[in-house]
Amino acid sequence: MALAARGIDKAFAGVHALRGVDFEVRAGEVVALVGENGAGKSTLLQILSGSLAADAGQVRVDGEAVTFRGPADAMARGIARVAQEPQQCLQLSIAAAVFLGAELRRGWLLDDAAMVAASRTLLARLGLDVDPQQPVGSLATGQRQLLEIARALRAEAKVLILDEPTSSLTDVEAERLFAIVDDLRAAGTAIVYVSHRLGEVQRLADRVVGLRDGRNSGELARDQISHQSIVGLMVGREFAHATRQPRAPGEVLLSVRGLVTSAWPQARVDLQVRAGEVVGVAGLLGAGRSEILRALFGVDAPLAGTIEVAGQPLHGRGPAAAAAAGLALVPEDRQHQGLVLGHSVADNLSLPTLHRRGWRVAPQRERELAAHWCRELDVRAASPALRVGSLSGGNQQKVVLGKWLAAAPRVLLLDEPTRGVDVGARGEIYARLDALAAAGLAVLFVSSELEEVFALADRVLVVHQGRITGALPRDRFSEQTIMLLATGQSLDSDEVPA
Amino acid sequence: KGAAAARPKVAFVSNCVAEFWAIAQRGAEAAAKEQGVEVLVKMPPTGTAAEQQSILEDLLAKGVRGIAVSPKDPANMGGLLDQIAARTLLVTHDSDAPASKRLAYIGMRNYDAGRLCGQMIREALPKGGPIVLLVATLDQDNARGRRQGIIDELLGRSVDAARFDAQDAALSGNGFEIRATYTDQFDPQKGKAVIEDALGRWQDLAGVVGLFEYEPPLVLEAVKAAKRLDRVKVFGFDENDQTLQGIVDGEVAGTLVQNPYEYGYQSVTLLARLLQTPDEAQRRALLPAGGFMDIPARRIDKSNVRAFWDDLKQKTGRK
Amino acid sequence: MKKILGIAVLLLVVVIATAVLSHDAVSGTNPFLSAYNLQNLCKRIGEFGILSIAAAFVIVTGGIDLSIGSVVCVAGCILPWLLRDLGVPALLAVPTVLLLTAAIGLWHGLLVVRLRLQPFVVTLCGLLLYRGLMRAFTGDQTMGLGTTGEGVRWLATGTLPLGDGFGLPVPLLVFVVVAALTSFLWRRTVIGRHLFALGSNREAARFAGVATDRLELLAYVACSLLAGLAGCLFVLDVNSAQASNFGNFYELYAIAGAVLGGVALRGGEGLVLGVVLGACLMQVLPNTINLVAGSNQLEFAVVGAVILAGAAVDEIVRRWLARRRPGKA
Amino acid sequence: MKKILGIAVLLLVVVIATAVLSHDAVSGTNPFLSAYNLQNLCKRIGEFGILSIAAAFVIVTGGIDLSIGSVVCVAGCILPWLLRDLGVPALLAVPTVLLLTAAIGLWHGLLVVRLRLQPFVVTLCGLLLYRGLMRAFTGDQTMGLGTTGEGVRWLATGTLPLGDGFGLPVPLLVFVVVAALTSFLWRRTVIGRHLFALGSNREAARFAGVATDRLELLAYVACSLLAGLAGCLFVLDVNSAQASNFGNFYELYAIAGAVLGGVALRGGEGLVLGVVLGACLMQVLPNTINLVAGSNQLEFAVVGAVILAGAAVDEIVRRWLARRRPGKA
Ligand SMILES: Nc1ncnc2c1ncn2[C@@H]1O[C@H](COP(=O)(O)OP(=O)(O)OP(=O)(O)O)[C@@H](O)[C@H]1O
Ligand SMILES: Nc1ncnc2c1ncn2[C@@H]1O[C@H](COP(=O)(O)OP(=O)(O)OP(=O)(O)O)[C@@H](O)[C@H]1O
Ligand SMILES: [Mg+2]
Ligand SMILES: [Mg+2]
Repeated sequence: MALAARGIDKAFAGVHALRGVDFEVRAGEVVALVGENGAGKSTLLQILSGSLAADAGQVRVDGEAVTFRGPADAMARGIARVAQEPQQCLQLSIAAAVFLGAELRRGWLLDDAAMVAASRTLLARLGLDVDPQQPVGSLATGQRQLLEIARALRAEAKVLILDEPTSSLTDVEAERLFAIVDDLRAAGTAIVYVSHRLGEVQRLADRVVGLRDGRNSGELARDQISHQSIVGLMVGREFAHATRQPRAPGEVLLSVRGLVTSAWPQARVDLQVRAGEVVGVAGLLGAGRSEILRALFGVDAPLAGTIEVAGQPLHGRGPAAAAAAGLALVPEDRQHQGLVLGHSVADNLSLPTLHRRGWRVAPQRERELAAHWCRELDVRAASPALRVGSLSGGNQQKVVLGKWLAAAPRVLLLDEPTRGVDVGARGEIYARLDALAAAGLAVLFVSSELEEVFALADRVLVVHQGRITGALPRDRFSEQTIMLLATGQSLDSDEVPA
Repeated sequence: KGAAAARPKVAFVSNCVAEFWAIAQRGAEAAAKEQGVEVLVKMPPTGTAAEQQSILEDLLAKGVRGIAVSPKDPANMGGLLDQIAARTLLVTHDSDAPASKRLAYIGMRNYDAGRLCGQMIREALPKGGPIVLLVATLDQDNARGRRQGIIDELLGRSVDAARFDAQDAALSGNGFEIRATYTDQFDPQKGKAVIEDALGRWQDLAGVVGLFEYEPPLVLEAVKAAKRLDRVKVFGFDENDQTLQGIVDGEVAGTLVQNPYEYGYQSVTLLARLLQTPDEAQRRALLPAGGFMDIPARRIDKSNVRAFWDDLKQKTGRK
Repeated sequence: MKKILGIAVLLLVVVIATAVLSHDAVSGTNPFLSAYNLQNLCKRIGEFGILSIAAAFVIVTGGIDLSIGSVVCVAGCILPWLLRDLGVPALLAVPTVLLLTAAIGLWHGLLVVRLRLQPFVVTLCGLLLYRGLMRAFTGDQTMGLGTTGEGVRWLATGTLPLGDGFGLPVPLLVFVVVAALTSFLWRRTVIGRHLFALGSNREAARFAGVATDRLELLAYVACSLLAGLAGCLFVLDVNSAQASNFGNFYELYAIAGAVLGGVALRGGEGLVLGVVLGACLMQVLPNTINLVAGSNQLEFAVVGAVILAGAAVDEIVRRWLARRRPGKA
Repeated sequence: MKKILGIAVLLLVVVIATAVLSHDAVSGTNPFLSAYNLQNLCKRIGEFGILSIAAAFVIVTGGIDLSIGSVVCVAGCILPWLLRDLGVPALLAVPTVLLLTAAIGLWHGLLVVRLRLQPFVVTLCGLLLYRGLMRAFTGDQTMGLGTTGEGVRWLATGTLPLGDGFGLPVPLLVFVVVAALTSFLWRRTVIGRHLFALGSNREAARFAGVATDRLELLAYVACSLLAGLAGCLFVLDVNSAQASNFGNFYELYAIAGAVLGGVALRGGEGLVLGVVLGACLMQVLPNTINLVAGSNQLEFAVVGAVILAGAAVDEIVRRWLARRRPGKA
């Protein structure tokens, strides 16, 4: 037995996150840990990897009881973790970051050349083609997630803990990761895997362990694993799939002509989104999907192009002007861009709409707003007065969504809107977006999960190297077509204009 | 421009930035004009020995023909002063460095000025009483000399310029008691604050002395605000307008003035004339006897304040 | 509130200690508690308190203003010049100075917001620049009102009599008004909320449609404006400003007061009440020393030691509390 | 490298301008380029450069040390006391002072690392505390070696003759050695890599198993130790230290030198070469003013303005470059 935990208890101020949880993983086994947002998965993994001390309970490595005083202790025992919200040294070079804490050296000296070469190989294995001498800060969110995985692989750990490693990855990168996980399993590594993409769990897991409200909720052996059984483990009940509401696109709400972003100065972007239309944007990691949304919302000044909202050109620069014009952006990086982590859930929810009710803050209205959206989106927080940073990843994501839904925008831009959100809540979000679209909202969303694109979109735009290489109506959705377009190959048949 | 470049350059260096030195600058510039030399006036912005050293080194690099300096720390700056003396003409003013190779010292003796101030206090307070002293800092020779002069005179001690009483030493005798010496580190707000606090602490204070130019007005303000002008006498050093006005109005008992204008004027005149005199023997004759040109401190009180003030205004061109 | 408990207790301890230590058993009087002393103390708290609020305005945005002392110097040199040398009436002169210092703040803000220069660099240069300019401007002469301007000096030296020989110093009243307005702005208005969001996470605030640039500008303007106001009070109080050292180091006192009062240097955190307490402590300590000790030689050492001890005790108590009241709902 | 291009160009411009402006057409001499002046300049660069490296050590960890000037004061007061008053031999006295200042750094580090106090607060208190203690310790008397200690003063005033009347001042050599060692430590060793990781993101470094506490301690010790070393050189050079002002404001010069040289205040970024250039600029500017202007009244103003202009131009150029050479092919 590689790693085992018995009776783990952990309480935070106001929240009892884990109550007597047992968990174990053996060498050469992939165990998936599933549970709703806030069930305690990340907390458990943090305890297993020495980043957090348990209040009670015991952790054993290879049968031997251990007490970790810090992540370094766990690492020394061969336990490596890819965190759900990785902390990274943005100023370090990629190679330095990959080898941080385990630098290659020649005598007293750092062996930078070796580290660059080794990290280049590692990253290539994950399909990340970047110069390892560049700073980490130059990477996009998904690329940073790959870097984190590379770090864990570099450690050649006996126990590899992956906490939602694919939440910002597209299917292509995810598939590469699965192949690597298969290899590691074959080589005898114990792997703990957390994901809200249940397809991945089915694909990878030898065993599924469920957590519900901080308690063990059961276990599934390889042959018991199915979508239904996993969901049952998580929520203990079955929920119906929302049916798409029929709707007819109305006037053009968002119209973009000749948009040029600074990351892709050679590419021109033209697109339109109508009222009542949900448009998905697909593409490979780093294709420039986020860049387009950022430029539309005025976060990065575009080099050229016009943006019209409901026929009116966007006046002024910056997100404040865009928000005033009725745009809203749910960014992909909730920790840095989506939330003021140190402020309360309520403050975060009201931030974009605060100024609409005059120059004074109205605490009563704020409380009502917070209560409303916490309920609507099923945010699992003991109170809206809690620091949003203390919420679990998925619940944080719901707050980011909620604060912009509360703003009642005309055009909603979403970048990975359900990143880390559990299946149940995800279904409800889909249903809500569907209803909003039916009521005349225009939605443009980026998603790395094709499943999500297929579930939501009326139309898909595929992006490759900053360019829109194709637009597919709902009846032409297919994985192959999108992959072709996403890798820059043209379709044989006639293209549908954006 | 060409003529200016051709005129020999001499430098006048102070030990800090102060109004006092602004007056000295006037004197130095007046003398430079008369003597046909160019004078560079330099003041160490935060008044440290290190700054003064940089300034002196840069002046040497610049090739000035003579330097008049008020050495920040005469006891320890001997090496630098000798280095300067070896390269150019060197005189000291305001504060002397007798052990160095300087040609002359132009100024007064602070200890003597302190004793003069002490006499003035004794006359104003024949029965003695508790006294508080306010000084910018105690780590300058002039500050120490003045303070010690006052203390020694009040306590009726013998003349000994080398004596030093610690800042918080209990000092009394001869009817006088030195309750405290406060420093304000050149911050007027702090200066006023400590005197306010002293007035609050001791109801029986008989006199307060401000030893630096900007301090007597602060003391006056504080005493006035406490409505104790009738019981607390104010004494001071130097010729701040408000100090002088206070003497005119009978609110300040008196002040001891140095003559910064003369410091500047005499220093530059001496340097210029040395430069213009090629003959070694004649040069020596220009130097004051014993290397000390006494610009004595003067006591200004109600009797002579008008005449002094008018003269000062005329010299400095101020209204 | 927990944040300012430590400083409140520390202040109380110092005040009680001073009252006890300064008690004169012989005459039975207590210099510290005398109306005269309290009045002086209140005046200084008012003057320096405004500076601490000024500093806090920029600190809550995650910036810093090292030029506060030099802006005090600007106000201290320009106001007497306007009043005495130009004969501008006081009602015009004070607003002119405030306008000038606000312009300085605007300039800082523009450099920070538009050019994205580091606040530390911008205001460090300001520290050097304005003092240097004032030295040239005044020709190193001491600036003061002389014996003129008795009227306007009421702003700094006047009191509102409360009977019993005690009067509320005008600077304290000004400070109370400034503090109350600031507290209202921070806690009750959208601007305040946005200011704190910006200080906690500028990127997230921008993504939420907050006009971060304009707010940051506002913070720098408010800071310099208040520093200018305090500068006016200082020079009207002491009636003597020498460009080379007027207001020297005041930025550090101001920042210390704010930080002592629980304003976090990383931004996004702070209570006006805490700043008020911090400013009080910074002024009570020297008063203590002057009333108790034989000289004020150890003043800096004592202030430094007490602040440090305060911060340390605060931290230790907070940890102890956290350990005693763990998790459970 | 791009980071330090701006400062390098600025330094070059100032040096050339000074050489041209200070040229004396009548005598045909050039005071700026004279061996005597260059020697003095190099000496000051050496002394202040060590301070900037000291400041940089803490800044790259994301901290700040405001007590540098006061630590200089401690060294400046204690060294003469050991040498002159106690008669300790120089070979023992200098290491003793360094040990003492290193202990101060350790104390700072422990407060920051163990108690998690803000570096700004800890070192601000240090600034007040150590200077205050030194004032009491020296009784406000000036400390110096008088005419003794000629031997040990060679460390600060000595030169290694290079011929042509020019000698390399020993402080410059000390600085070069310190800079080379620091550069080696930062760029070539694991300690340096971890130091920068810690400054970049302390949590990330900790999760990666970096001994962040020990490293942060090390940075504070290195900072105060180097400040102590510079303090020794300063006092041996000017041979006179007044506790009330020796080293006053030097922390700001030191930090300005480091920041000018591209060390980012948020931590995790910096090149020793940049710090060296920054320190050079900070010393050349006053020299320029002394050699070119008739008075040094505007010294601070010019230094402030040039640093600001430098930072602004640097930023503008960097943006312009970024626009010309955009992201992807
Ligand atoms: N540092 C913290 N302080 C306070 N509460 C915390 C902290 N970290 C986690 N929690 C709480 O513990 C509970 C479990 O959180 P955890 O992050 O383990 O959930 P999770 O299962 O990983 O959820 P998700 O799927 O959303 O990532 C949540 O209620 C969360 O609010
Ligand atoms: N802040 C940034 N600084 C520098 N380069 C960036 C930054 N953000 C993105 N990029 C670059 O722009 C490219 C496009 O990134 P973008 O985030 O738009 O891609 P994406 O398709 O949304 O991928 P992801 O799913 O990883 O976010 C990336 O390859 C990245 O290198
Ligand atoms: Mg989680
Ligand atoms: Mg993206």
